[in-house]
Amino acid sequence: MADQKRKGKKFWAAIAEAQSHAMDADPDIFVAGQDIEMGALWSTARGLRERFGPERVRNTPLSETAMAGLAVGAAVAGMRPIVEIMFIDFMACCMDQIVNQMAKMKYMFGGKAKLPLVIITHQGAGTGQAGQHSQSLEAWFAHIPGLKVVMPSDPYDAGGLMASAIWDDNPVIFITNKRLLGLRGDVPDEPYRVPLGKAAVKREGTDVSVVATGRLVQEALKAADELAGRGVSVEVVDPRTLSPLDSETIINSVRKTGRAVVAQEAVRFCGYGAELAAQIADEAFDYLDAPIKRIGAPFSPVPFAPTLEAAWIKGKGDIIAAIEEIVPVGAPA
Amino acid sequence: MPGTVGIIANPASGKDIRRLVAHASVFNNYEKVSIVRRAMVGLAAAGVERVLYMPDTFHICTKAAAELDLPFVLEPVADTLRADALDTVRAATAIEAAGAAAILSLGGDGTNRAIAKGARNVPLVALSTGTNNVFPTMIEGTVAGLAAGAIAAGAADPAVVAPRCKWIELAVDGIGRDVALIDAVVMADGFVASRAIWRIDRVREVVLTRAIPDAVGMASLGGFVGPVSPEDDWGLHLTLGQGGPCVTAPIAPGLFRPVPIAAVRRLEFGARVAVAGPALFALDGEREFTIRDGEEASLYVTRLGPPVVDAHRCLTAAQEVGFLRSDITAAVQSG
Amino acid sequence: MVAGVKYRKAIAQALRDEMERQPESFIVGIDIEPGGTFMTNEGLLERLGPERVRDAPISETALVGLAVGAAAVGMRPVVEIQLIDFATVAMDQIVNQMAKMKYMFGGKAKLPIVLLTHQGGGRSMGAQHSQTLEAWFCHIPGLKVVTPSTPYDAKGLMVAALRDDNPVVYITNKLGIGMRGEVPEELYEVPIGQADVKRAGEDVTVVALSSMVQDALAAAAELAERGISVEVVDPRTLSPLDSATILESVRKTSRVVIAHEAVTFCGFGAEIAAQIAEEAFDYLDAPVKRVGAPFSPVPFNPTLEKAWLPGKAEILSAVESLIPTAPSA
Amino acid sequence: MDLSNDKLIEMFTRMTRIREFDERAGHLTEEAKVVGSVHLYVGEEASGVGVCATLNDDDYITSTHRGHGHLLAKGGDMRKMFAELYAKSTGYCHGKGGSMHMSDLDLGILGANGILGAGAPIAAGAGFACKHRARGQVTVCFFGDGAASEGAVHEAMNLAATWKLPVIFVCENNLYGEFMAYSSQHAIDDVSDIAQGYGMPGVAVDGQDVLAVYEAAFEAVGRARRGDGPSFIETKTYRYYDHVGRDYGVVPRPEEEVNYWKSRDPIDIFRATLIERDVLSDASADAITQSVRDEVEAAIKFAEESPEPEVSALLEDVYTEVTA
Repeated sequence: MADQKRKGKKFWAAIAEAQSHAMDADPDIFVAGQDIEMGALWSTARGLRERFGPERVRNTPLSETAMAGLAVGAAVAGMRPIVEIMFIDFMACCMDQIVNQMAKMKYMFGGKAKLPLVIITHQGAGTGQAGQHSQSLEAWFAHIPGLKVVMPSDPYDAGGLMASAIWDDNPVIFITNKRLLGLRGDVPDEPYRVPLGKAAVKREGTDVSVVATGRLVQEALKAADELAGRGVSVEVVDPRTLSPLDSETIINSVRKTGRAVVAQEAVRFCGYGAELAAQIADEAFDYLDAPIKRIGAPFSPVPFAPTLEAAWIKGKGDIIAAIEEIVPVGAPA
Repeated sequence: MPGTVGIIANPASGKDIRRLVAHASVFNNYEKVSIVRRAMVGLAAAGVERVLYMPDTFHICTKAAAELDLPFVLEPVADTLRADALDTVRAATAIEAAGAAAILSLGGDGTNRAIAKGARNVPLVALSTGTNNVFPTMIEGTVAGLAAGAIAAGAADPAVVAPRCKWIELAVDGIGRDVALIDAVVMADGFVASRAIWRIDRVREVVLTRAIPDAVGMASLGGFVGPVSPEDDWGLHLTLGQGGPCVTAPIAPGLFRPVPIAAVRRLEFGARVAVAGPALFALDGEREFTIRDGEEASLYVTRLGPPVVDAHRCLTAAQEVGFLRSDITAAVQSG
Repeated sequence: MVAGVKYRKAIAQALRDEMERQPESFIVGIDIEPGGTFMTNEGLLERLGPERVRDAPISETALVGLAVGAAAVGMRPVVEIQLIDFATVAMDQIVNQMAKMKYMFGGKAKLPIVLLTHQGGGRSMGAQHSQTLEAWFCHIPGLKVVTPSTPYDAKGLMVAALRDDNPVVYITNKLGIGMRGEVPEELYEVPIGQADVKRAGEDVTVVALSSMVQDALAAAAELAERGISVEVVDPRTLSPLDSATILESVRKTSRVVIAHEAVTFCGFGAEIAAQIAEEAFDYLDAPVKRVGAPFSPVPFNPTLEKAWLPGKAEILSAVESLIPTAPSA
Repeated sequence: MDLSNDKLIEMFTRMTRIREFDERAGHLTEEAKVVGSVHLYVGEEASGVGVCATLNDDDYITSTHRGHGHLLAKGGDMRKMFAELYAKSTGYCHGKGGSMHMSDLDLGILGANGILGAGAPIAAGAGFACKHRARGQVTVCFFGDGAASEGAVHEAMNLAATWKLPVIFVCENNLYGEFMAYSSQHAIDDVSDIAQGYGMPGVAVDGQDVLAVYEAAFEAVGRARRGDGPSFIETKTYRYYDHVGRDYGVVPRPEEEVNYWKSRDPIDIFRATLIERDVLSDASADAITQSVRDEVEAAIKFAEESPEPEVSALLEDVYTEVTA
C-alpha cells in the first residue's frame, strides 16, 4: 500500500516540471509571485529558481494587483509570464486587472494585443483555513469572455494543461485544488501537453454521467468504484478546461447514459455546475430520464471548525447519494 | 503697526527637478506646516500682536495655527493668491505696506529673491526649506520665530542686527528688470523650461554677491577660486571656459561637475558686466528669461538688498535688554 | 409618456425618506454630492446635509471598506460604486470582508450596508463600463442581491435594503434608470427574497432579470396576439432566490425561457436553469432555454453592441423554439 | 536641453493636433455624431507631448480614459482615431473600443483605460519586460490626480521601486477627479510627495510648459534607461472642460480659476516661446494650425465614409487563435 502511494509524480511536481520544460525552451518565460523563489507555497515552482536564476524566478511585493498587472504588461510587451496568486481568495484583490484588463485588452484594442500569460492559483477547502483562504471561485472567471480557465484533477492533466496554458497566446487561469497537490500519478519525464478545451472521460459507464470538476473528479471516481460493486455503471467526465468548455463530450455522455450528476466543490448556488446543468437541460433534454442532480457546497462561507468544514465540503458520499436518487441502486455490497 | 510680523511660506519650494537630476532632498508641505507652527509659537512667546501671512493653496499657515491657541491676530494678506510665482512678490509688498516689523520666510534663494523684490525695507528672517540655499540659513523654526518676534517687540535694533544684504541688479537696454540675492548666471541657448540649473556646460558667466566654499551651487564654484563674504563690499564675476583653473564644484546637492574657469575678477559695487543677446539669465538658481539678439543686458552688484536678520546677533542683543525675562526670582524659586 | 415617476427618482425618494428616518445612515461615493452618476441620489445633500452625503476620493476599495467598518460599529452606510465594472477594484472588501464578517466573527457583526451600483450595456461605453456581473455576487454567501426592474420595485426594494441588517448589493440597469412608472409617495417595502409574476400566462414561463423584464413583457404582448400565453416572472431578488415562485410557474407552464443581459455562459440564468432541471424536471415538456449575451466583451460600436445585447427578439425566438407550431405574425 | 528646431516644431505640431482633435471630438459629441463617453485632453497638451517627446518608438506608455492626447503625443493616426470615435471598422480598435480604449499597440500604447489607476500595474509589467530585454526601453505610466487615490497606483509604484523597473509615473494633476476638486480628494498639495515614500524621486513641474515637462521627463527617462529605476513626475495642469465632453456645467468651477488657467494656455505659451526664439513666425505657426485643421477635417471625412464593422466581427478577437 505504501509503495503504491509513492508511485508516480506528485501533482505539484508535474506543474513545476511543465514550467521548467517550457522555460528551457523560451527565455521570455518568467515566473513571479509571493515566495516563488523558495519554490512557491504549494511547491509548484520548486527547483525553478535554482535552475533559471533570480531574473526569471522572482518574488514580488505583496500586491495581487501589481502581480496581475505585471503579467498583463509583460505579456503585452512580448514576454510569457507565469504569475502565482497563492490563494484564489486573493484574486479578489486583483479582479480589475484580471477581468477588465487581461481579459479585454485584445478585444478592446482591435485584436492587436497578444497576452500569453498564466495565472496559477489554488483553491479549495478542507485545510482548516476558514472563510478567506478556502473558497472555490472558478465560476467568476469562467463567466468572463477573454479568459481561459483550466482546473486539472490529476498530475498528468496538471502537467499537460500547464504546458498548454504556457504556450497558449491567451490569458489562462490555472486553478488547482490544494488537497490534490500531493496526489501522485504517472507523469512523463519529457515535455507533453494536454490540449485546452478538451474534456476527458475519466471512467466509462452506462447508467449515469457524473460531470465533475477539480477535486470532485477524484471523489466521483471513488464513488464509481464503490457503485460498480453495487451494479451501477458510472461514467465520470472531467471537463478539465472550464472555459472554453468541451460541451460536446459532456452532452454525448449524458445522451448515452440518460442521467446526469454535476459535482463541484464550490458553493452550489451560481456555481460552475449550474452552467453544466443548464447546458445539459437544454442540449440533452430529450435524452434525460431523470432530473439533473447538482452537488456543491451549501450557501455559507467556509467554516473553520474541522467538523463543520467536513460537513460543508462535498465528496464521494454526496455523489453516491445523488446517484441513488436518480438511478436504481442495489444495496451496499 | 508695531508688533506685526509677516510670514511667507512657499508651498512650491523643495520640489523641483533637482530631485531627479541631482540628489536634492524632498521638502514636503507638512514639514513646512510644522516649521511654521513652531515659528508661530516663537512669535507668540515674543509677544507679537499680529501676524500677516501669505495665503497659499496648501494653507500652510492656517494649518499651522489650527492646533494652537495663539495670542496674536492671524490674518491673510488680501487678494494675492494666484498660485503662481508672483504670489510671493505681491504678498511681500502687502506685508510691507501693512507696516510689518519683520518677515519670516520659508523657502530657498528663489523665494527670498521674490520677497526682496516685493519688500525692500522689511527685515527678513530667512529660514531654509528650499533645495540648494545660500541665502536662507538652516535655523530651527522656534528660533526664527523668536528672532522675528524680538525685532517686532523692539528688543533688537534692526539697524544693528539686520544689515542690508548685497544683491545683483539686472538691467536690459538700460532699464532695470530684475534682481538676484546670490547669483546671476548667463547661459548660452537653453529655455527657461524647468528653471533649475544643472547643465553647467551651458553656463557662460556668473555674477555673485557671495562666493563661499561651504555652499552648494554657483556660490560654491566662486568660493573655490575667489572667496567673497556677505560682508565684503564687492562681488565676483566668473567667466567660464578654457584658460584658467578647473574646479570640481558641487553645482547642485550631491552633484559635482568639473567647471573650467577662464577668468575671475572682483566686481566693485556698481561695476557693470555687459551681456549681449541672445542669452538666458538664471537668477538665484532659476532660469528666468532670455534676451534676444541685439538686446544688451548689464549686471551689477550693490548693497541695496533687503535687511537680513542675523538670528544669533538679534537674540544676543535681545537678551541684553531682558527679552523673555519677566521675574528672575520667581523663575529661580520655581526651578 | 410623462406619467409616473422615474426609476432613478424612485430610488432617490426611498433614500431620502428612509435615510431621514435612520439617523445612523449615510451615503458615500464618487460625485455623490451633486446627485450621483445616474442621479439616483438627487436631493439627498439638501435633505440630509454634508455630514451624511459625502464625496470620497476615487478608491472603490476605500469606499467599500469604509462602509464595512462603519457598519460594523453601528452605522448604516449606503455606498455607491458608479459602475459594477468598478466593483472589480473592490472585490476583496465585498467578498472577503463584507460578505463574511458576520459568519467568521461568530455572528456578532451586523452589516446593514447597501451597495448601490449600476450595470448594463447599450450606451456605447465600451467593454469596461458596460458589463453585467450580478452572477459573481450571487455566488457569494453573505450577500443579498437585488435587481429591480420597475420604478415601483426600485423604491420598495431600496427601502427594504435600507432596513435590512445584511449587506445588500443593489443593482440597477443603466438603460432603465429613466423608465417611468407608478410609485406611491409614501415609504413601502418590496420584500427581499420575493419574486413577482409580472404577467400571468399558461404556455411558457419567461424568467427575466432586470432590464429583460421589459423585453419579456413586450415579447409576451406580441406573442399574445399570436395566441401564445406567456407568464413573465421577475425574481427581483437574485439572492436569496425565490425558487418556489419560479418552480411553481414552470410546473404550470412546463416550458421555460430564462433571460438576462449578462453573458449566458456561467450567468445567473444557469442557476435558474439548473434548479428547474432538478426540481421541476418531471413537469418539463421542452428543453430549458437561456437567453443572454454572447461570449465576448461588450463592443463599443452601436451596431455591434446591439447585436451583442439580448432583447425581445431573442426572447421571441427562444419561445418559438419551444413552441414550434406557433404561427408567426 | 538639446532640441533641434525640427523637434520643437514637431512638438508644437503634436500639441496642436491634440487641441484640434479634441475640440472637434467635443463638438462631434454634442452634435451626437459620435457615441459614448469622450474625455477631452484640452488644456493638458504640454504634459503628454512633453513626456512623449523624450520617448523612442519602442518605448511603452499606459494611458487613461483621457487618452486621445497620449495617443497623438506618441504619434497616433488621426484617421484611425476619428474612425474609432465613429465606431467604424477602420478605427484603431475596429469599433470595439471607442474613445476610452483608443490605443495603438504598434506605437507601444498599452491602453487607454476605463479603470482609474489600472494602467499602473500594467506599466510595471511592461517595465519589467523592458528591463528583462535590456535594450534600454522604458515605460511611462500616465494617470491622473483622481487615480492617485487608487490602490493599484500605490501597489505598482512599490513594485516598480523595489525591482528598480524603468518606469516613469506621470501624474497629470488637472485639479479634478471627475467632478471633485483636487483638494476634496487629497490632503497633500503635491501628489509627487508620495514618491519619496516608495523610494523614488518625485518632482512637480509646470504642466503648462511643454519644455519644463520635457526636461523633467528627459531626466527621468535617462535615469530609467541607465537602470536607476523609476521616477515620479507630477505635471501641474488643468482640464479645460468637464469630466466628460465639453461644458455641461454639471459642477461649475470657479470662473477665476478657469480664467487663470486659460491665461496659461500651453499652446499659447509654447508658441510665444518659439516665435521669440525665431523657431517659428506668426505666419508659420498659423500655417501649422491650419494644416492640422485640414488634417482633422480630412480625418473626420475618412471616418464618416468608413464602413461600419460587420456584425460577424462581434465574436472576433476575444481570443488569439495562433498558439505557439
